[in-house]
Formats: sequence, structure tokens, C-alpha cells
Amino acid sequence: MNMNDVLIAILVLIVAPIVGCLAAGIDRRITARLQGRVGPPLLQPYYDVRKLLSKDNMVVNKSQNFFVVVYLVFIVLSLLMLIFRQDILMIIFVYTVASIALVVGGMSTGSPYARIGSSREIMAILAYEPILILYALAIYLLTGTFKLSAVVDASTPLLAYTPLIFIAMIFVLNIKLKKSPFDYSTSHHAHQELVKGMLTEYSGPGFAIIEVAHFYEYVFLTGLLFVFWTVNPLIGFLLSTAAFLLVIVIDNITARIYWQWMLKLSWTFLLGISIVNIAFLYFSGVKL
Amino acid sequence: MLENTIEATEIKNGAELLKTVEGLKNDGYRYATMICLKANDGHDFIYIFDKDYKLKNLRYFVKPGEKPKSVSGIYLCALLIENEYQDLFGLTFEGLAIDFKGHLYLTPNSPKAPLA
Amino acid sequence: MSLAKSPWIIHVNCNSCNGCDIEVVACLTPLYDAERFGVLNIGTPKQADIMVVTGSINYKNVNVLKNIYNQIPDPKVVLAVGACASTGGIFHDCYNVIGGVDQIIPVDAYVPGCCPRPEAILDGVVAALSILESKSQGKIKGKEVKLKGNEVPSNA
Amino acid sequence: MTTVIPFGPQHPVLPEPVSLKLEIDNDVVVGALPSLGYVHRGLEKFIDTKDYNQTTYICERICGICSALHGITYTMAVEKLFDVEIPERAQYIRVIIGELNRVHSHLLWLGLFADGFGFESLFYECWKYRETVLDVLERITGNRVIHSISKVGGASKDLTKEHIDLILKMCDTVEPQVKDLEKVFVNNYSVKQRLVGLATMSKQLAYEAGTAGPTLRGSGNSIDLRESADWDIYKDLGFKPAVEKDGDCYARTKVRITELYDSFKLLRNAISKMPNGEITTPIKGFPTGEAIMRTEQPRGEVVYYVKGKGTKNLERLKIRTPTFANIPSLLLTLPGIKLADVPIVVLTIDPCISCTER
Amino acid sequence: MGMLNLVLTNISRKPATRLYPFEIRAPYAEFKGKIVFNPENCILCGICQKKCPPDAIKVTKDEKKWELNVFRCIMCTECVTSCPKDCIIISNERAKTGAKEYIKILVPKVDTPKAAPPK
Repeated sequence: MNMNDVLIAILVLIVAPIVGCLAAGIDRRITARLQGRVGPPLLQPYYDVRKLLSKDNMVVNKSQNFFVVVYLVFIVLSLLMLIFRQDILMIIFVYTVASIALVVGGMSTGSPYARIGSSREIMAILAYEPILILYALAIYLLTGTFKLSAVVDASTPLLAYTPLIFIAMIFVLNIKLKKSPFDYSTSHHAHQELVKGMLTEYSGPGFAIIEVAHFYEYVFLTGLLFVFWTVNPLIGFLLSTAAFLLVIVIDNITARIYWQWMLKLSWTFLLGISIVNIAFLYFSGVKL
Repeated sequence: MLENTIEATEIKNGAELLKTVEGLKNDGYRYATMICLKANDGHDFIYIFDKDYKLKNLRYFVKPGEKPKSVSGIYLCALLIENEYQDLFGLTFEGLAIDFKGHLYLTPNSPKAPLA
Repeated sequence: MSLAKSPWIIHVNCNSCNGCDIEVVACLTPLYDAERFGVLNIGTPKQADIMVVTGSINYKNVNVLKNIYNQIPDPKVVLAVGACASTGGIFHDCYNVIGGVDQIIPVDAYVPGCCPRPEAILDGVVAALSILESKSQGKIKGKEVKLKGNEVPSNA
Repeated sequence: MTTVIPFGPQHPVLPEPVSLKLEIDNDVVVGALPSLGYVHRGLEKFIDTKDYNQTTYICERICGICSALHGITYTMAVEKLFDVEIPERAQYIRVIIGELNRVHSHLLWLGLFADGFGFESLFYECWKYRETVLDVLERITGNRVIHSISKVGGASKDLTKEHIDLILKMCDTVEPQVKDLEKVFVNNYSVKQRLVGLATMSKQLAYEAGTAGPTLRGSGNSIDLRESADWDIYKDLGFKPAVEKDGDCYARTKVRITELYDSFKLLRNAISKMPNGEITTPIKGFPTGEAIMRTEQPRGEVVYYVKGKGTKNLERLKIRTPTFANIPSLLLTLPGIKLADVPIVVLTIDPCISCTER
Repeated sequence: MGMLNLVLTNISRKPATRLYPFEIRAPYAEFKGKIVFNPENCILCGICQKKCPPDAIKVTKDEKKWELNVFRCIMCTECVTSCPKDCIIISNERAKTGAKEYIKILVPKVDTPKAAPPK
């Protein structure tokens, strides 16, 4: 690790939450416009975080704060690993640890809403995890290594051989951003079934840290989609932005459906198209 | 003397009430509601049933101290209104499907039997 | 200035006739869009700043109200919306009504009307914001309302 | 092992304190017990201190959503005690305000229902259209929510030519918007996933459980008090009840959407047939006797029983509201459904807790 | 695809929002905003107090005082229609939001009431 890497790491730590905050602001603004409203200012997520930091922290138990910090640290870690083009399989597992930390934090509070929200989040993890693994597998098949740097250094974009996995990844983005139709565990707007789901018992600074971690998560998730077209960073950026906008529109034109439906969708349709894509890669033996 | 009283069939005792209500259910009547009035130290009940937009009323006088019979065994939907009268008039119904024990609306702190 | 830009409200219906409630919800809908000020209707008291109370207090919901009030982290502001929440309104001498919200918990601002227009409720939220700001600067804590069975104040 | 989840009393899906103790076994409800009393004010006692005119305002505040029809039903019940016939124009005014009330109430319910299954943008859409109706009501009666249009002996405000134009214009703008909404509620895949086959009640069950309004009609029972003789003006307007056979949440939604169209038709008919003339009859003396009056509110049939004793105060006022009749049906439909469906099933009867508990 | 149409129309049009504190729609003339009392002609008959359903109006004859609890008033306009001297009017302005408010007005000139107040 040289000096340059440390600088990049620090830069990422500073820039990622700003980008994520703007993305969250754009998300809320576009959602409002789709609903025929004016919507909050662009920097509203930042105001929210600032306010939450100045409030009292009411916790049910001490471990709750610990899990929040674990969540933040592992999200940041997975983002840094993505930036430094590390092992994609490793990135996925670190990211899963982050999600699990949040689930355990929700479980530890004992509130029935948080518990049900957490168990639904586990279902969500079950739903998207196989697709992420297949995504990693596709990279392995195409480059012969799990290292992301191989994808970045290649001259053909990843999307050229993995269009079906890209579609599946858009659904993963949808599930992870907790947008309708997959917003059962918790979400920013929807509050109908479980109040705030697994985040019900968080308040003040604890909740602010979750929000900040969400900003990192926005960047990380769109980063995973960016990988599909690294040859030309501009196209990669447009691609991930388009996917992000698509998720917002889908959020606004669907109702929330059951987690059973989500599992069915991901284990049949999404897994199906991913496997078809993998099979194509395996049998044709194409390389980037 | 009151004018425009509503037509109602007089019922003598609890057993007759249950029998009549049973008969009305078999005739395809729908339970609308029941009205409780204070009268001569006791309570006057008016049961209202509906079929094809026509009302059928039963009037039943509950003597002071008598425990009225619940019709919630026949019409389940009667349980809410009977629980309500337990709260508001301090009555005790016999054979309620779900008994809130006089705490459907009121808590131990609120006024007791406010309409009695 | 940190609080005034992102007030999250929790709406508590105590004894209201729905008139004020639907107007509170109407504030969030496209025509009035309270989210312009960063207002979010949050379901859980632990993340709320402003408590919007509609309707008067009765003997059964008094503990619900106290519970929710105690769960909101400081600084917090209580906004009483409508005639019933302010004074008991038309129901003030019903047997099961204790009175306005201020009989039980400290109220910071009132919105008159039966029912208040959404504009009036927005005015109330704006008034609550400045109170919230001064409370946060002066580090004023809301006092804990004791929960003891179903007890009610003697003056009620 | 079953866990007990307290649904409410402060639950964000409903702006009202409905409280259900749900026994959950693996995400499936096995038992439900409603817990009422969070909105109980005790209005039926109020008649001791307020005279029969003031009681109109109290009845209107039983519920802020169907407020106009509460006021109208109460005044019609008291008019039965006085045995007076009110002018025809006043009756038409009551029909018009009542139908406007129904339009706004059904749009409100559609919105809340959409919110219940997590469809935020549809919720906002419904409430956006509802504002047009509220604007018209405000222009006519001076208040957005509580209208105070009916008083004992007639109507308190007359409809001017301008008001009638406003209503007709409102019908023309809102009707196509309802068509847009209907497309989403009836055709959207995700909405159908949630609603079809949920909380089904057979025709017989719904009838015997004493349900009222769209809950009853959604199960194939053609019972609508507007068809009965109690409020005979609807006969002249050519009213037919909206009925669906399936008895699930989807059918109840369709009933309400059809009723919206019916209301627009009734409004147009009523306006074209409205006669000129007086809007009030003088009332002399004090009410005596007893009377039962029933009308069809947006949520179903409401039963008013009034008893006068010859003074300015009534002796007894009893109100059986539609939600009061519909809540027992929840005990029958809730067991066996998923926890995620509880808000939808509770909302599908269009619960109005402040009506129920008064 | 009905909803897609709706959201796309929404985003292509101007938002429906009325920017309330910056853009105020003039209240309708019919709107019942608040009670305005004009003490000039008041005879302290107390009919408004008797008619008021929420008991918001209090008339004290000895102190010549007319009081209105603004936060209890329900804008039913019973007092407006029943006032024999037309002292009470309803304005289409909204009552103020904020601290609790009582209107207390001293009635300057009191004639003996011509019509005896009802019992």
C-alpha cells in the first residue's frame, strides 16, 4: 500500500457520502415529481442527518450501537475494496456481513416490528445473495480470476457477455435500496405495515449513522453496476444512473408485494436468467 | 302520551326472546341493532331486524336486577352492542360470545355506567 | 438551524373525529406537500421531533399519549391541532373526555379551527419549528410525564 | 408457538387508533381481538345538556369523513318526530351534499387503501383529485370537512346557480380522473397480487354477520338503503345499487369505484331535476315520540333512533354506525391471513373508529 | 400500465403543489374563518351564549363583557344567525395559529334588551 492509495481511500471516504447524499436527495426529489409534488430540497438527506446527530440517542440496549457501527464499517470496507478492485467474492461477503449486522441489531431490540422487519430482511438477503454470487462467478468465467482489476483492465465491457445478469442486478439494486415492490423490511417513506421495520428502535445519532451508511451503500450498489462497463467510465456512469432511475420509476408504479413473491421471483426468474447467462459463458468459453 | 311510536312486538321473557330471534334468523332477517332505554327502574330493549328494507322490532322489558339473555350466540354481530350496554348501563348479559367485562370503552378510572 | 430544516412529525390521534386527521394527512399530499420543508410523517416516536396531536383526551388513551410523549427524544415540540386538542372543543363536557391535550402534556403551539385548514396546520408546523430551534439552543428538555396506572390530573 | 402483536392503537397505516391484538403463528394470523375505546367520548349522553338543534352539530362531529350524512340522517330522524315534510328543494340539496360527501369519502378511502398496500404514488394521486371535490364543498358550505348543511326543518344554505356550475364542472373533471384510477386499481399486476382472493366472505356469511355498505355489497348482496323507502327521493333519480359477487378485497374496491360513477350520475340527475322554492319549513314545538331513520353512508347503513319527551332536549339518541356493524366481520376474516395483509383487511371495511365508538 | 402513464404525466407537468407560505390563494368568500364581534350594538342578551354548541361564548352582564374562546369555537355560525342585533359576523380570514387566544371585548353601550331573552 503506497501513499497514493491512502490518499484515494481518504478521498473516497469523503466524496462517497456526498455523492450518496446527493443521490438520496435526487431520489426523493424525483419521487416527489413523479407523484406531482415539488418535493424536498436536494440537500434534505444531509439536513436529516445533521438533525439526527443533534438529537438524544435513545437505545433499548448498548449492543444496538455496536451493530450500527459494524454496519457502517463493513459498508465502507466493501466500498473501499470495490474502489481498489479487490476480490469480488470477498467484497460480496464483506457486504453481507454489513447487512447481517443490521439484521442482528434489529433483532436485538425485542420490538415486534423490528423483529419481523429483520426476519424479512433475512428473506431479502436470501433472495439476492445467489444472484450476487452468480455475478461473481460470471466475472470468474470471463477473466479466470475473481479480481475485479481483470475486468477493469479488459478491453471489452462486461455487459457484452452478461446482459441477463445485468437485468438480475437491477432487481438486486431494487431489493437493496428497499424500494417498492420489495420494501417490506424498512423504507424511508412506506410505513404501513411495520412502522419503520427493523429500524424502528433506532433514534438520534444511531439512526444518523445508518443514514450515512446508506449513502455509502448507494455508491457501492451503483458501483456494482458501474463494473458492467468500465471500458468507458462515462458509459458506465450513465448505465448505473439509468438503472437507478429505473428503480425509482418502478418504485412508483408498483404496490408492495409479499416476501414470498420476492423469493419466488428471485429463485425462479432471476436465478433462471442468471444461470442461462452463466451456462452461455461456460459453454462458449468467451473471455474478456 | 307519546305520538309516533315505532311498531314493536312485545316479548315477555328471556326464553321467548331467544326463540323469536332464532325464528327471525331462520326467516332471513339481518340483525341491525338493539336499543336500550331506561324505563320504570328497569331497561327497555328494542331489537331491530331488517329484511328487504323492512324493519321488524321486538320490545323486551328487563326487570330491575334481571340478567338479560345475550343473542350473540345466534347473531355473532350482537356482541359489540351488548358489550357496549354492559359499559354504559352497567348491565350483565348472560352468554356473551366475547365478554369485555364492562371495559369495552371504559377503563377502571372512567365514570361508571354513565347512561344509567 | 439544524432542526428547522428537517422536522419529522408523529401524528397521534387521541379522541378526534377524523376531521383533523385527514387534514393532517392532506398536508402531506401533493397540493400542500409538507415535504418541501423536510416534514416526514414518521411512524415511530423515537425518530420524531414534532408531535402532532388531534382530538381531546379520554380515560383510555391518556396512557398511550404519555407513552408516546416520553418516547420522543429531546428536543421535542407538541402541536395541538384543532379545537378538541386545544380545549376539548365541542366535546369538552362529555363524560369520558378529560379535556385538551395540555391537561396531560405540555403543549407548545395550538392550531384553531374545526377542522383547521391544511394551511393552518402548516402554519402551526412553522410556528413549532421556531420553538424547536429555541429549545435546542437552550437545551430545554421536555419533562418526563409520569405513568402511574390510569391516573388523571385532579383538575380535569 | 404464537406471538401476540399489538396492532395499534397508534399505527401509522390508519390515522385512527384502531387496536387489534393479533396472535401470530409464523406470519399467519390465528386470532384477532379488537380493543376499542380509544375514541369513546360519550356523545349519546350529550343530549341531556344540548337541545335538539345543537345536537345536529354534535352528530356531524361523530365522524369527520361522513359528517354531512350524519347530520342529514339526524335531522331527518328528528323531522320524523315532528311529522313534517320538508321542501323538495331542501331534500335535493341534502342529496347533492350527501353525494359530494360520498365522492370525497370514497376517494379518501381509495387513497388510504393504496397506502395500505404500500402504493405511495397512487395514494397521492387519489388525494390530489379529492382536493377538487373539497374545493367545491368549501365554496358551497364554507368548510372543507364539516359541512353543516342540514338543519332540522330543511337546509341551512341554498345552492346558487354558481354553485351548480361548480358541481357540474367538478363532475366533468373528476370523472375521467376516476377512470384513470380505476385502470390502476383494477388492472395493475401488483395491486391484483395483493387484493384478489383476500379475506373472502360468502354472500350468506356477509349477510349473517350483519355487515353493511360496500362490505355487504361486495359479497353479492344487493342491499343499499338509497333504494329503500326511507329516503324516497333516490327513486326519482334512478338509483341502482352497485354489487360485486366475489366477496374479496378486490370486489369491495370495485364496488366503491362503481359507486363513485353512480354518485356522479346521481349528482347530474339531481341537479337537472332540482325544483325552485323554499329551503326550510318552520318547526314549532318540541319533539315527542320515537323514530328510526336509516340512510346509506359511504361506509354503509347508519341507524338513528331518537326519542323525544316533549322538551327541547331529546330523551334518547342511539346511533348504530356502519363500522360498528362491520367490525364483527373482521373477527371472521382476519384469522388465516398473512400479517402483511392485516392493514389491507382492516382497511377494506373502511373503518371509522370515531363512528364506532362515538 | 395505467400507473406508468399517471407518473409520467405528473413529471412532465408542473407539480400540483401550491407553495403555501409564498403563494397564498385568496380565501373563498364563503369560507368560515373566524368570528368577528362588533360591540357597538350589543345588548348583552346572551342568546349567542345559549345557542353556542361548544359553549365558547360567555356573556357576563354585570361586567358588560363578551368573551369568545377562539380555540373552542367550531365555526357553526349559530351565533351569527341568532344575534338579534347582527353584532356577530363571520370573516373569511383564518384565526391565528400559535398561543391560546381569548377574545374579551367590553361592550360600551347597553340598552335595556327590547326582546326578553328566552328562558
